[in-house]
Parts: sequence; structure tokens; C-alpha cells
Amino acid sequence: MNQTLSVIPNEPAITPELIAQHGLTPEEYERIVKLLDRTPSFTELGIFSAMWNEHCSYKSSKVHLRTLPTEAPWVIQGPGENAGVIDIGDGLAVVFKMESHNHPSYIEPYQGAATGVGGILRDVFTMGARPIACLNALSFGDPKHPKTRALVAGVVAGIGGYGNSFGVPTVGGEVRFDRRYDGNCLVNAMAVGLAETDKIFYAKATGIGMPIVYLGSKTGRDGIHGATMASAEFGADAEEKRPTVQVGDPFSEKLLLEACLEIMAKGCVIAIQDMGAAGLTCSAVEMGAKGDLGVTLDLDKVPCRETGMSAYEMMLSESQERMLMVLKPDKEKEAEAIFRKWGLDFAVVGETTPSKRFVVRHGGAVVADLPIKELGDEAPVYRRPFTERGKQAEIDPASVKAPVGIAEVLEALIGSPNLCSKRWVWEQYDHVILGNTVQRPGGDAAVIRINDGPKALALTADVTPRYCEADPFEGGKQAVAEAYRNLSAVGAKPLALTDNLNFGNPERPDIMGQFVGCVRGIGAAARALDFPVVSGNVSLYNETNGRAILPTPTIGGVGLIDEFTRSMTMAFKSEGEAILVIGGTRGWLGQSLYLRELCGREDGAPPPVDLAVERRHGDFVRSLIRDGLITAAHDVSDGGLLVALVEMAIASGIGAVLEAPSEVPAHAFWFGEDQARYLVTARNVEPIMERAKAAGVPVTPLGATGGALVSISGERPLRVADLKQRFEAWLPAYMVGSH
Amino acid sequence: MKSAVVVFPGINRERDMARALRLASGREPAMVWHADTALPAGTDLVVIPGGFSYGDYLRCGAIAARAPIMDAVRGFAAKGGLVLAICNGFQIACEAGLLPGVLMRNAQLRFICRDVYLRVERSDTPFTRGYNAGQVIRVPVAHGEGNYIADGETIARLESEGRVLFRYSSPDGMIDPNWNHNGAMNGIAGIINERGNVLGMMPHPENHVEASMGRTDGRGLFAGLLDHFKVAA
Amino acid sequence: MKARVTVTLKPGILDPQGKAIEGALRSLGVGGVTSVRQGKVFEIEIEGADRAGAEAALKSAAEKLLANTVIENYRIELGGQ
Amino acid sequence: MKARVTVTLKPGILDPQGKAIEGALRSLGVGGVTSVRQGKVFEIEIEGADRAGAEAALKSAAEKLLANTVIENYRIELGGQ
Ligand SMILES: Nc1ncnc2c1ncn2[C@@H]1O[C@H](COP(=O)(O)OP(=O)(O)O)[C@@H](O)[C@H]1O
Ligand SMILES: [Mg+2]
Repeated sequence: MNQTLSVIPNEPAITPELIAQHGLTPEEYERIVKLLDRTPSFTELGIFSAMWNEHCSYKSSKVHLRTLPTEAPWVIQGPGENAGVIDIGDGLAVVFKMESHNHPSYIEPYQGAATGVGGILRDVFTMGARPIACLNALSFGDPKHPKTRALVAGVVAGIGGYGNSFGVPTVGGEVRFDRRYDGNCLVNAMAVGLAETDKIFYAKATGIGMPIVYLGSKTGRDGIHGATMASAEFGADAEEKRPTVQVGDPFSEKLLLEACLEIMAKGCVIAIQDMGAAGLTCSAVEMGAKGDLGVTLDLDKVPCRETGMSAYEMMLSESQERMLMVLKPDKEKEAEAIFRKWGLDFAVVGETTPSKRFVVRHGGAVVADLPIKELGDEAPVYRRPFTERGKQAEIDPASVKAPVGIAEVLEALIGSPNLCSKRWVWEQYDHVILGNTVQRPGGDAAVIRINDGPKALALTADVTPRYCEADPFEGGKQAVAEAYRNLSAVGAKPLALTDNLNFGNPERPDIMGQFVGCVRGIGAAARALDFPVVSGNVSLYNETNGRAILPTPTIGGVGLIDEFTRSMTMAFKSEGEAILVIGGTRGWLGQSLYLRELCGREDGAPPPVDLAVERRHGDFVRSLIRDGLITAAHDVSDGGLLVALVEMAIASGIGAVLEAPSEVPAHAFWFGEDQARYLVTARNVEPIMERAKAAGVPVTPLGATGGALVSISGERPLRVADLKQRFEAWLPAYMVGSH
Repeated sequence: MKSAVVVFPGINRERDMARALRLASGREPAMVWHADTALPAGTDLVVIPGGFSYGDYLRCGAIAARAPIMDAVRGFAAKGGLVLAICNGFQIACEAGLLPGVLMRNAQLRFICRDVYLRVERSDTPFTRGYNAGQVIRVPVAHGEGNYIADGETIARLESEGRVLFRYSSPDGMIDPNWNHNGAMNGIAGIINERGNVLGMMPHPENHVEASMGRTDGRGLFAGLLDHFKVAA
Repeated sequence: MKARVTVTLKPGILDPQGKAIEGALRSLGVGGVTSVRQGKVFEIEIEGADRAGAEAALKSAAEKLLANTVIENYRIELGGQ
Repeated sequence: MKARVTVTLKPGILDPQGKAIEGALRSLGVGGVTSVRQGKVFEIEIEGADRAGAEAALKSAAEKLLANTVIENYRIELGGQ
């Protein structure tokens, strides 16, 4: 195939600088030349750079991701499609995925976060699912860093701005602050949709000579690879051609959703793929490669927003709210009418071919002619060297006692940036639209009724990055275990998870070691808990000036509740009920918030996660909920027992009288972060104790609910109302600049 | 009760509304497309639901208010037909001249979704006969621009003619700025037109209609409307 | 032909955004600003070179859609080719 | 002193609002409009009569707050007293 393509005037010559600007190494470029048996054209170089970059090719992470467990009898589609799909019975499937939009959100917080939400929603409805909920996991820098406040304001407004307008409830997530995110905030968005099991749509094209249709909004110069475009090669009109920030248009996306679902219902669609990162390139190549078919695109047919766009620009544009679809030829007119009704662009831009080549024409010339399978399959795969961090020393609780009493510690923690209420955030999200929100944000997991019931989904997003850094393997396990626990605490059977792996530069062995360790931990936990990974996303190179973010493998968990009216909440229900802690307490202070916020130390081994125990305790709590033996449940995580207990008190306005522990030092007992624990309340303790004994689950009475105070014998009692005030105050006060 | 729900591009609470109407009346409402020029024959109640018609671009409700179907809605209202306009619907009704005033951005400039308390000011209208005057109900709001304003003369007229049907209040019915989340003048959450047949309100009673979901304070509005048509029949 | 329609709030109408910006400018240490009112500007391309026709179209656009004349004023400026 | 800061989207940045308005004008029968882009205008009162000082303050206001310079351009006009 030693042909040359027509020479396009004014295209830059392929120089080593240009190759480097495309993020390709000299070796990778050699590989391209060998594959083609000639020099690539400028457009082809752009296509390769898009297909072979970390984001599309997963070249640093692939070998490790393959180790994750992805199967279970209820998994319909694991990783590899736009989103994962699981069967929830009654002919229904849940489609979900989480994805990051970190860098764009740091550059332009509102639009970056908004388009992140838009992208993940598209992944879900591309598969034929109507989105029913969103979650978001956000990591920001030190509250005192001058950029943090504006990032929080912009990101939260952007997530709300998109989801609210699109019409999906945003029901859960997390918000953390840590100076390690100073130069790199993380915005991880998750979307969950509902489809019929026999009407799931995939990216794989079938049939030769089938029309490939472009749908949605027009193409502009949005988000084209910055480094490339900044090159001087473009000459005098560089200013005009500057790549631009992607702007979200939730209105168009809502129309796109309705139009797509309508033509899917009418049986017009053979294959469908949304245009996400590297837009037209990735979507067209994937459709063809998955179906062992070639694809020919005619760029003169692509609806453009701007004049004079080059083939290179069109192939790499990341304009939002666009789709590519292979249509049944006899349904073309019908499909077009539907799209016109919704006021969207519709254009046949190509067709499938038997050649297995990816051919792109523009202005009468062939600007790219590439082997379609190799574009994806031959992408480099790296086994990057990694070094694993040694185990940290365990911390003796007696050696790290803060100079203040239990009451003061509690007051400090409950009003601290990481433990305080995130109401200021989630009140900007419409969390009640669609009328199915059984449990709103603020609990352990959100609960969303499915259609008119009786089933419901429980949804959560979790990770504890400081554990992941101290011990990647334990941290990876803990993230999965915490998601499992949050789902169990509302009475849901955990079914499957999506992961969003945010790390620094994988070319650094220590960072790669974090990645490898976390993935191993996630895999181990997912396997032990029967909680497979069905979709995910990797975001690497999150670092500034050589300083990486904390390793942050966010876990999005989905669980199923058979009868939504019986989902469990964490608020105390009435006075005089027994409070029990399920799970053992050694008083583990390594990497705890107590250590960090009160002692100014960030060291020690994080709490180990015993997966067999996690599973046993989860099963136990779910059985108590199912059999109506408990009145409230809450998992114990960051901040430990007393923080969890106070959250239950605040949620209800009811206080508690607690007994001081005898075996473990008080500060370690109340604030240690031992895993696999839940707090529950019950009117009748006997049957629970009996079951616990039989199941081998440690259950310890802690006290009773009642009154307006949280009091521990020997400590200063605290008013629930005052604790609530502290809990609620920090974030709103921070956002108006008062601290 | 035969109801018709008007659907503009970008409207997104039409399903919530359809469910509330169905649960109240046992009947599926007709969904009417913005480009249509007529309402289904025999329509008793027209509903303009919540959402982001046309993305709320330009001004909330501005573009929808000029859609073809709105002439039919205006005609229907002019003949005394009942129109229920909620959230974006309220904004559209104001822009369409069916109701006076404007909904500006919330005073704190943020979108707010939370349960609020409303004092029902009158029970002698088709929209509020399912409640008692002075009753306080709890329903959600979800909007960025619900801050009702009008000129002094209009406000005075609304008040003197008893056209404010719902007001943001404390749980025990006090009108208090601390319980007015969007800064609306006089705590106005919902008003009717002069003739009393068009109601615009920001909160979402349609999201609180099922006991199994925890709250039913929105039911009174739909039950009242049903009652109104039963009595009329 | 290029044109511009500027839409501003009528005097006396409360402008919460403008107020918030005033406050924010103060806390950013931008001195001397005593009042801010926010409006909209529409940059419009209109076909043909008939100024009178264009002006009529723009007036109708402003009246029918771009401005809510209950609370807003508008101003039309016609540019050159 | 009166001033005006006009903030407009940079060329090439998607303007969903402008696009929706274009469509609406077309269906309202307002003829000839081929493109609409929406921006913001801030009408500002600034103390003192020192034009240079005012100009500096406005520039800082625009950079820090009024415009999002990642996606927007701004223009400052100083009026008379
Ligand atoms: N960004 C967010 N969006 C929506 N809800 C959030 C967000 N951040 C926190 N929440 C909600 O606040 C509650 C507490 O969050 P978190 O402290 O992270 O819980 P947990 O420790 O149980 O995982 C949860 O219900 C969560 O869904
Ligand atoms: Mg929890």
C-alpha cells in the first residue's frame, strides 16, 4: 500500500517537533510509518494522535485493567462499550458509567464541568437508556488556595446547569478538599440510565454500504488538541483558528436524547456511537473496527458551525452534543424526519465498506486512508515500570492523643471542610425531578425508584484518597468496600460498579505503582464482594510542576432494592432506641481525619480491609433491614464512630446517651476509622444479638437515642442543634468568603 | 377531567406532571406539541409544565411564549378555561402576557432545589379548593429564576384582589424573609390572573403526590381541580 | 449588515446580578464603583443592504422577543456593511 | 463617571443562546437575520473624574470578574461625567 495521498496545500510538514506536539514518541511515530509503509499526512497524524493518546488507547493502563473482574450472571455488558449494562429483572437493564472532565474543568470550571456531565449522559443514552440519575465526585485544592473558591462555584454551577436543564436528577456524590488538588481539581461525573434488556444499542456496525449519519449539533473548532494548535505552522491567521473551549448546550442534548430514543424505538438504528473525546475520529473508527468493516467519510457533508474548517480540524473537533449512527437504509427518511422535528442536524456523511480501511475525503481529495483495525488494535501498549510503596508503620493510638477533649474534637471534625454538610452543593442540583427520588442526597446512598416501583436503585460514589496514597492496595480495596457499605446501609444488594481512576503521570514509577496497587485492590474487593466492574475511565497526568494529585480511584456503585418503601435511612427514628455498632473497633488512627485535622499528621498505615468480614457484615445489615429488625442504619467511614453517630442525630434532631468504651482509648474508639462497621438503631435488641452470634458478627451496644444532647459519660455534652449548626455552616460561609 | 400538557422543546417535568394528573384523575393527559395550533377537543385543563423550554436561553420562558400553541392557550384562557402553569410554565405564562410580572434570578443568584413551605392564602378557587385557607403545605422548588417581581401598582392590585394564592412561609405559616429562598416580593409563590382561571406558581406540587414516596402535600391541588370539574359537570 | 441591539433593565427595576457584582468588585478591591447594572447585547448579522428594512426587522425582533418591555428598554445600532 | 463594559464571546466559541434566538426569530417571521450572538453589557458608575484611574479600575474589574477571558473578550468605554 505504498501510495501517497494527494498533497493538501498549506498543510504543515511532518517534523519531529510536530510529532512531539501530537504527544507521540519517536518510537510511536516509527510504528505509524511502518504500519502505513509511508509518511502519514497531517490529517492522518492527527487521527493517530487521537487514537493513540492515553485517553482513547489506555496504553498505560490496559494491561492492568484487564485483571479486573467484569463478569457476573447479571452483567449484560462489561467494559468496552459506551457504558456498562446490568440486568435488574422484569426485562429491565441499568446502564451506567463514570467519567472525568478534570483538565477542562480546571481551565473553565463552569463549561468544563457542564460538558463533563453532557458527555457521560450521552454515553448512557447512546446505548438506548433513558438517564434517570447523575452523581458527581469532586476533589478541590486547599480551601485557602486562592483558586479553590471560584473552582467550587464554577464546577458546581456547571454540573447543575447541565443536569438541571437536561432534566435528570443529580442525587449523590462527594466533595473533598486537599492541597494536593491545588493545581488539578477532579470532576468525575456518573450517569445512570434505564433500558429494556432487549433494546440495548451498541457501537458495532454491521452490513456493507450502510449509511453513516451525523446527528446533533454542528461541528466547530472546539477542544482541538491545544499543543498542536498553538504551533506557529498556521501562519498569520493563527488567531482565527485558535482552538476553543467546549461550551455545553444542554438544550440540544435534551433534544438529542428524545430524538435518539424515538428513532431507536422505531427500529431505525444498526449501530450508534456518541462523539466524545476526539469526536468524529474515535466514533467512526470504533464503529467500523468493532464490526470488522471499513468506513468512508465525506467531510464536505459534515455540518459545520464555522467556515473554512480543515479536515484535520473536523476530525479532531470535540464539539459537544453530536452522535454518529449507522442506519437501516430503508429507514433513512423516517429517521431524518424525526431529527428535523426536533430541530437537529442530520446528514449522511459516509458509509460502511468491505475494505477494512478508514478513508476520509475532503474537498475532492482523500486526506486519510488508514487500516481501520490497526488504528485501534495496533495502538501501543505499555507495561510501564512501577515501584510499590512500602507498608507504613501502624500507629499506636496512645501515642497520638490530641490535647483537647472528645467534645472539642467532635466539634472540630463535624465542621471541617471534608466532613461538613455538602448541602450548599446538592441544593444547586435538581434532585427531585422525575418524581422517583426516594432518598435524596445527604444519606449513605441515593435511592431512585424504578418507574412506578416496587424496585429501586441505590447509588453512591466513594474513595478515600489519603488511604490510597499510604497503601494503594488497601486504599483500592477500601474504596470498593465503602461503596459496598453505603449501598448495604440503605438495604440494597450491591450489583456492579464503575470506576474512575484519577492519577498523576504514569511515566513516573511511583505513580504507576499507585495505579497498579489501587487496581489490584479494586480487583480483589470486587471479586470478594461479587461486585464486578462493568465500566470505567482512566485519567492520568493529573499533576502540576511534578506534584501529583492524591491517587483517586473513584468508585461508583449501583445496588438493587426489591421494595422501595423499605429502603433504610440513617436518621434516628424515635427516642429510647438502642444504638448498636456492627463490626469490631480497634481504634485505627493511621491516616484518620483525627490525625490530620487535630494532630496535623498525615501518616501511618491506613485501616486494613478484611473483605470476608466486609461481606459478612454487609449481608448481616441487609438481612436486618429486610426483616425489619432495625430502624436506622449508617455506615462508619471518615471521622469514625462518633462522627457517624452525630450525622444520624443531626438528620433526626434526636440526641443520644452513650457509654464510654473500656478497652480502647476513648479518642481512638470514637474517631478511629476501622472498616466494615455500621451503626444501627433498634427497638428490640435481643433478636439482633442472637443473629449476630449465629453469624459470627461482633455487635456492641453503644447507648440509646433520646433528648436534645449527644452525651458521653465523663465528657462535655453537646447540643444536637449546635452540632447541626456547625455541620451546615462551614461550606456556605466559605463560599461567601467569610473564612 | 380532561387535561392537556403542553410540551415545548427543553421542557422536562412533563412526565412528573402527567403522573400526578393520572394518579388524581385516573386519566392519561394529552401531550400537546408546541408546534400544534389547537388543543384537543374537550380539554378541561391546560398545563404548562416545568423545565427549561429552549434551554431558558434569552430569558426563561421567552421563546416558548411565542410558540404557535400559545395562541391556542391564550384563546382557551380567554374563554375561561383553566390553565395551570408551573415553574417554567409560570415564566412562560408571564412572558405570554397571561399573568402579570416577571420572574427574575433568585436573590442569591443560585439554582435552589429544596422543600419549601407555602401558605395557601385562599381555598375558594378551583386551584386551591383542596386546601384550607391558611394551611401550610410542603412542596419542592427547583429553579434558578423564581424571584417574582412586578411594579408597585401591580403588586397592590394582586394583593387587594386576593390574587396571591401561595406564599413562601415558615412551617407555621409566618411570612418571613428567612423562609423566602428566592427573594420574591411579598413572598409570592403563586398568583392567578384577574379572571381567576390561570394559576402560575414556582413550586412543584406534582412531585409530592404519592404516599409511598413520603409526601402528599401536592395532592390537594390536583384533587381540588378534579372536584371542581365534578361539581361543574 | 451588522447590527447591535442592547437591552437594559428599566430604571427602578431591581437588578440582583448587578448588586452582586458591585459587592464582588468591592471585595476584590476594585475601587470606586458605585453602581453596576447588567444588560444584554445582541450582535446580529442581517441580510441585504436596505437600512430601513433592516431597522424595521430589528425593531420587530426587539419588541417581539429580545426585550421584555415590561422591565427592559432596548436600543438599536446599525453598523456598516 | 459613567462607563460601559461590553463582554462578548470570542469568535468560534459556541453560543447556544444565540443559536436558539436565531431559530426563534425565524419562526416569528423576522426576516433576514443570519446570525445572532449574545453578550453582556455592564453599565457602571464610577467615582471621581480621574479617567486614567477609572480606566484601570474597569480593566481590573473586567479581567477579574466581568469577563471570563478564557472564552470572552471585553471592551471598555468611558463616558463623560
Ligand atoms: N457533589 C455532590 N453531589 C451530590 N451529593 C453530594 C455531593 N457531595 C456529597 N453529597 C452527598 O452528601 C452525603 C454525604 O457525603 P459523604 O460524606 O461523601 O458520604 P459518605 O461518607 O457516606 O460516602 C451523601 O449523601 C452524598 O451523596
Ligand atoms: Mg456513608
